[in-house]
Amino acid sequence: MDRSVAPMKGPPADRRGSLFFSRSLGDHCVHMGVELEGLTPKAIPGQFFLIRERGVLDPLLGRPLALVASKGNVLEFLFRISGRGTARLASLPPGAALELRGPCGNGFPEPVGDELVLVAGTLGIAPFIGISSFSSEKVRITAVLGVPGKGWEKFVEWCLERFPGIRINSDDGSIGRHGDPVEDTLSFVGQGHEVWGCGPEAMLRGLGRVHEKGCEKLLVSLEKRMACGTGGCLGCSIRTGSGMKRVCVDGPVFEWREVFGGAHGK
Amino acid sequence: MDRSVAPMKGPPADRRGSLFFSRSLGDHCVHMGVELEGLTPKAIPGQFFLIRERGVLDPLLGRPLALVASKGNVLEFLFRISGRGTARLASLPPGAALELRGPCGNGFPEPVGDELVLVAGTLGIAPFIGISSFSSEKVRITAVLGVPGKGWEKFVEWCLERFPGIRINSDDGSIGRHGDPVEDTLSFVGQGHEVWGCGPEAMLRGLGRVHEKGCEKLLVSLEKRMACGTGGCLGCSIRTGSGMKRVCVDGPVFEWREVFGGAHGK
Amino acid sequence: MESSLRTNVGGVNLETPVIVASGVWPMDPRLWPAGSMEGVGAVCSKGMTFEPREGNRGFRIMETYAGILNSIGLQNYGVEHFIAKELPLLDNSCRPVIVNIAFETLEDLRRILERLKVCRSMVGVVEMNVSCPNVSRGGLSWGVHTESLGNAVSMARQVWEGPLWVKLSPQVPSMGEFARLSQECGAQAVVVGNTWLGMAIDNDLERPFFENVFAGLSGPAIFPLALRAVWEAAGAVNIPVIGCGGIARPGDALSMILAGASAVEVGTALFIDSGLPASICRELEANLTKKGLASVRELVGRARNDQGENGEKSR
Amino acid sequence: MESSLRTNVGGVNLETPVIVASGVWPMDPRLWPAGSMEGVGAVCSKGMTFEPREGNRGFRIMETYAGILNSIGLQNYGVEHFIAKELPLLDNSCRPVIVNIAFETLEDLRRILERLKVCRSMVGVVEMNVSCPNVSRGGLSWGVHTESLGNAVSMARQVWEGPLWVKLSPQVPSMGEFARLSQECGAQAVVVGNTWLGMAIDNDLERPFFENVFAGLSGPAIFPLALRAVWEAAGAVNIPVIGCGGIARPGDALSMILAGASAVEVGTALFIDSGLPASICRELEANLTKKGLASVRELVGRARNDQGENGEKSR
Ligand SMILES: Cc1cc2nc3c(=O)[nH]c(=O)nc-3n(C[C@H](O)[C@H](O)[C@H](O)COP(=O)(O)OP(=O)(O)OC[C@H]3O[C@@H](n4cnc5c(N)ncnc54)[C@H](O)[C@@H]3O)c2cc1C
Ligand SMILES: Cc1cc2nc3c(=O)[nH]c(=O)nc-3n(C[C@H](O)[C@H](O)[C@H](O)COP(=O)(O)OP(=O)(O)OC[C@H]3O[C@@H](n4cnc5c(N)ncnc54)[C@H](O)[C@@H]3O)c2cc1C
Ligand SMILES: Cc1cc2nc3c(=O)[nH]c(=O)nc-3n(C[C@H](O)[C@H](O)[C@H](O)COP(=O)(O)O)c2cc1C
Ligand SMILES: Cc1cc2nc3c(=O)[nH]c(=O)nc-3n(C[C@H](O)[C@H](O)[C@H](O)COP(=O)(O)O)c2cc1C
Ligand code: FES
Ligand code: FES
Repeated sequence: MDRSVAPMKGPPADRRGSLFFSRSLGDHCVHMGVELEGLTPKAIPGQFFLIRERGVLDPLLGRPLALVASKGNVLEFLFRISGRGTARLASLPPGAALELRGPCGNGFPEPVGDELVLVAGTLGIAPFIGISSFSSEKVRITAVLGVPGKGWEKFVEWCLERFPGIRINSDDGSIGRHGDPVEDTLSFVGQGHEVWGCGPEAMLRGLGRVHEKGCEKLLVSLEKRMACGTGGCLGCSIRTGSGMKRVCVDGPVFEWREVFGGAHGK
Repeated sequence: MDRSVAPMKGPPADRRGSLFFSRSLGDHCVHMGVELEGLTPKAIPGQFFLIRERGVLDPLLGRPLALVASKGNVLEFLFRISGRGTARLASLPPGAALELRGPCGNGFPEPVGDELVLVAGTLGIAPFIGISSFSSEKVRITAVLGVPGKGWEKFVEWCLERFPGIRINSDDGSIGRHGDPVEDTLSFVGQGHEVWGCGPEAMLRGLGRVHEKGCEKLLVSLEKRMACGTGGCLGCSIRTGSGMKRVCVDGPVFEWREVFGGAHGK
Repeated sequence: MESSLRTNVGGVNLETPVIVASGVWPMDPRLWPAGSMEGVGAVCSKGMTFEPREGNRGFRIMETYAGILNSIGLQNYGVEHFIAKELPLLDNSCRPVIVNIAFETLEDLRRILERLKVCRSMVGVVEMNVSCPNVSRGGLSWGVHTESLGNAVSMARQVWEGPLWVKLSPQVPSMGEFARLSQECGAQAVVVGNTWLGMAIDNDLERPFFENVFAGLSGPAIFPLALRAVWEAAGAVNIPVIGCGGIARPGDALSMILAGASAVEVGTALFIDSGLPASICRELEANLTKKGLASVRELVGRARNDQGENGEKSR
Repeated sequence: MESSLRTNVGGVNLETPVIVASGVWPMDPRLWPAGSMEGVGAVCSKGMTFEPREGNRGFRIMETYAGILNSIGLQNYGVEHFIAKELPLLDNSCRPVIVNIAFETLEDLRRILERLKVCRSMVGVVEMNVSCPNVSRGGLSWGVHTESLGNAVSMARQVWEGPLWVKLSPQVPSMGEFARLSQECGAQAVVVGNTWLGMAIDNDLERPFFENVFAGLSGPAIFPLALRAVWEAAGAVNIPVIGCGGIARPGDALSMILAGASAVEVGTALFIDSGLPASICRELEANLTKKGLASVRELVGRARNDQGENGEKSR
């Protein structure tokens, strides 16, 4: 994922692919590569694809997964096995026929300042992986991760390889610091830090407290059930301070204040 | 498939398996191996399995395929790509999760005499492959095959390896004799020959003419759409001289006279 | 200790609330796949008519998206053969036999029930299939008009003193109304429901795929529709509702029960998973344990309460 | 030479008989996935009400077996915004715009149509969605009672002089009767049909998954049901029938047309295959070539003839 290339901001397209590799990162988590037929689309961090098995109509819908990296014509993803569709994806052998719609969504814009803090709840790390390339440039990145704890060692190791200095927090204290990533973030952020968050809704809501620490810019990437991924079905609508928005095309990246700030609720 | 072992005649069971190998035999035809979890069931030639992909509900039903061979815990099948389910089966990579119900049906009984003639229309050869082992014993086997012609070379080659003396007939004359397998069979059969047929219904019906040549015993293996494979849904019922029969449990092997002989029609 | 899955539904005791639906599993227990009867509380027999029927010609089964269409045409050997040959075999399975009956005239219905009286002890329940055509109404199904449904159920109630269930047709203007009517006419439970009217076209031959044009849709595809029908029926009657239609995974059976079904029937899913009844029982038991409940009867209709598990108002 | 797929349906000319159904594709053509509009003859707009609506809270989409349940709740910005912002964008797409409208009262219906008159030239067709609740009948859908359906269609016909289609609810006792009624009240075509009423339960929370309890089932699962409904409607009316429901593969659209549909609408399948309209067109063209026919109009209803392709009596 090369930020120097002009990001593709046109509408997504349906693409044929096949499973290239699939590696378990512990019990609940898979690192997957998908080989595309045809041209590899340009995408920016935070954009996502709807991924489904080609040729079957049950499971039916594509599962939204953030793009992690793209090497040649292989797109990489990272996902948690959380239900029927992801369990099935995790069980497929290499060569299995897939279908991808994307790249969808707005993705993260270039950071405004030069101090970027990435806060991830478990798989929320996915859209941030591609951002690591910034570190070699003017932007200084601090990554913060929260995991439940036991059973997540392999996943944490994988994240550490990508973000060598990543701050690890675990609920049970078995890996890294005992505590949650929001508290950890609050312990060091301040004016001049731009904060991006991705993870469970409760975590993202809590992240709002960085405003009190003087952080002005706080962006969050949201998750909502999706059908079309193209802004048509209104299945992913949320109420925001500026009216109804669709996570798939108006997001998934929003200003924290827009979605959690007002009385409108989400 | 070892005829010396007492055939399993109990009801079929549902078994988990995975695709072990899949080899194309030309454009329309696949030789497939399925590795079973658990004990390998004993089965006799003519018995079949309902095969489906595990974990998806569309396509839904198992496809009935005759057992071709069984080596260790790998069951082998031979199938023609004829519709959505078989096209999908043909496209799966090794390791794909499968589900098998079987062994279903009655299978072929021991031949009464010692001259056995097997007449196959294309993939109708499948249930006969396991019978080749007879040739080393007292039963002399003559196999007759009919194929459309061009495009079937690889399939014919495969059959020749299993039945070195097989009589090849093709509709377009491009492989073997120009003509159909029934005519070819009529050209040499006579009293004392037991004839078994498997293939398209028109071919099986025509095969009845071997009776005029003095063949007494003529068995045919029928194909009907199936849902349960266990005699419950009555989806595979046929009208016979002895009342309604279910191809899945009363067959698929029937006396020719029972199904084509009377005025009842099939 | 009593098994937590034991229950009593519409006049019959069941070891588990999982019933094999009519027309999908062989009548001869010797043909039951190994292990497939584990967890099964009762078995419905194939729809039986007074006279033997050969069933429909042409194709009888067609796969659809996550479902199947069937047009079997009630192939069966008639009531005499059923009583002499099939019922005793089913009775040997040590489970209540739910005798599914079909009829084109009220007279047929009466005659079948009269004959079943002679083997009353082997008949767990009579399940009236009211999706079959009413000959006196031009072949429209008995179950889609209040008048014909009422007549049939009332007549059955007069003749048959044992447990009586009505298996409703989904092709009704209001599931609640037809369930209530069945109750008023004497049904002890309603089965909700049967197959959903669909069709297929043979594009090559340019004609309907099935001889009878229409056919019945069953299987996973219809589950959300059947669940809605169960919800409606359970809100309308006091007698038990038996959920049927599209159950394909253990959670589906649980959903039906939470929606108000006292038991479930599984059909099409057995074509691909003969172990489903056992899996459903395991799921139900695990659910009871998780909630600290003693009997599956306490799960019935829990999703209908105004209060969610956490005391919040239901959404 | 005229394109073989060109047709005229219910008052509007279409380059192809493939229409994007209401509520599935963005109103802003800039969001249309690359190539997805190839083969599309017309686009339905999202159901629009007089006042803006935020739609339902809670979950709005749930995957079912080969289908989805939706409970969007007619989120839209109301008729004024539609006319000012959305209609002009859709109109730019160079295809007839089928304006899908929903209403809770007859007064709403009248007001929407009056407003649409001001932009008559951009409105290809008004498609009445009669599955929405009729407030004066306790929230039951307009489309499931003859009286309310008749009133609504008659009123619309009086106010709106342009092409008028009625998109029927599948929750009717008889598809034929309701299609005929629509024709009698002035509809120029009937769309058969909308989503099928289903539901889902959240087993963990022990309550209905959707805030509104029931939700609409769409997608491949319902195709056999929708095809049957099309067959029934096409047998009952002289106006064109537009087939809608579960079309997932090109052959499905062909089946609908052979069963009597003059055009088809595709919805849910676009969520997984934006190239479906183009594939359908290729299939139709290939079919015409194979049969030596000049126009897709000649395919309409061919499976209804008594004679099969080979001159045999239909089964
Ligand atoms: C923009 C976006 C990016 C995402 N990126 C990632 C990622 O990189 N890695 C990752 O592990 N997860 C990611 N998720 C969440 C992921 O999409 C869900 O975990 C997944 O869809 C669950 O599917 P399932 O088959 O396991 O669950 P099931 O319960 O079987 O799914 C049923 C339906 O609900 C939907 N659904 C269920 N949970 C979610 C959820 N949390 N968010 C959205 N849809 C859901 C499914 O897509 C499906 O349509 C992302 C979600 C969004 C919206
Ligand atoms: C006992 C038995 C043994 C068989 N053995 C073999 C074999 O060894 N090799 C082989 O190539 N074929 C065999 N067949 C035929 C094979 O089952 C069909 O070709 C296959 O089911 C077609 O599936 P499809 O998905 O390609 O077609 P689709 O048209 O997609 O199938 C739709 C439905 O119709 C059924 N169906 C379609 N054609 C047939 C048919 N001819 N027979 C039965 N069901 C059908 C399918 O099983 C499925 O349920 C056998 C059939 C039977 C009954
Ligand atoms: C092949 C087949 C045959 C059936 N025969 C009958 C029958 O004889 N009587 C009856 O009441 N229902 C019959 N049914 C309906 C089933 O009992 C059941 O109600 C329906 O299939 C819906 O449940 P399912 O989706 O779990 O299959 C039949 C269904 C199938 C698929
Ligand atoms: C998310 C979603 C939103 C829909 N919104 C509308 C709508 O606003 N108005 C309407 O008439 N139909 C609406 N429909 C119904 C579709 O237009 C279509 O009639 C139905 O989904 C059946 O077709 P399908 O199976 O091809 O999707 C909606 C369907 C879906 C899935
Ligand atoms: S997923 Fe359809 S509008 Fe967002
Ligand atoms: S396939 Fe069900 S009875 Fe034969």
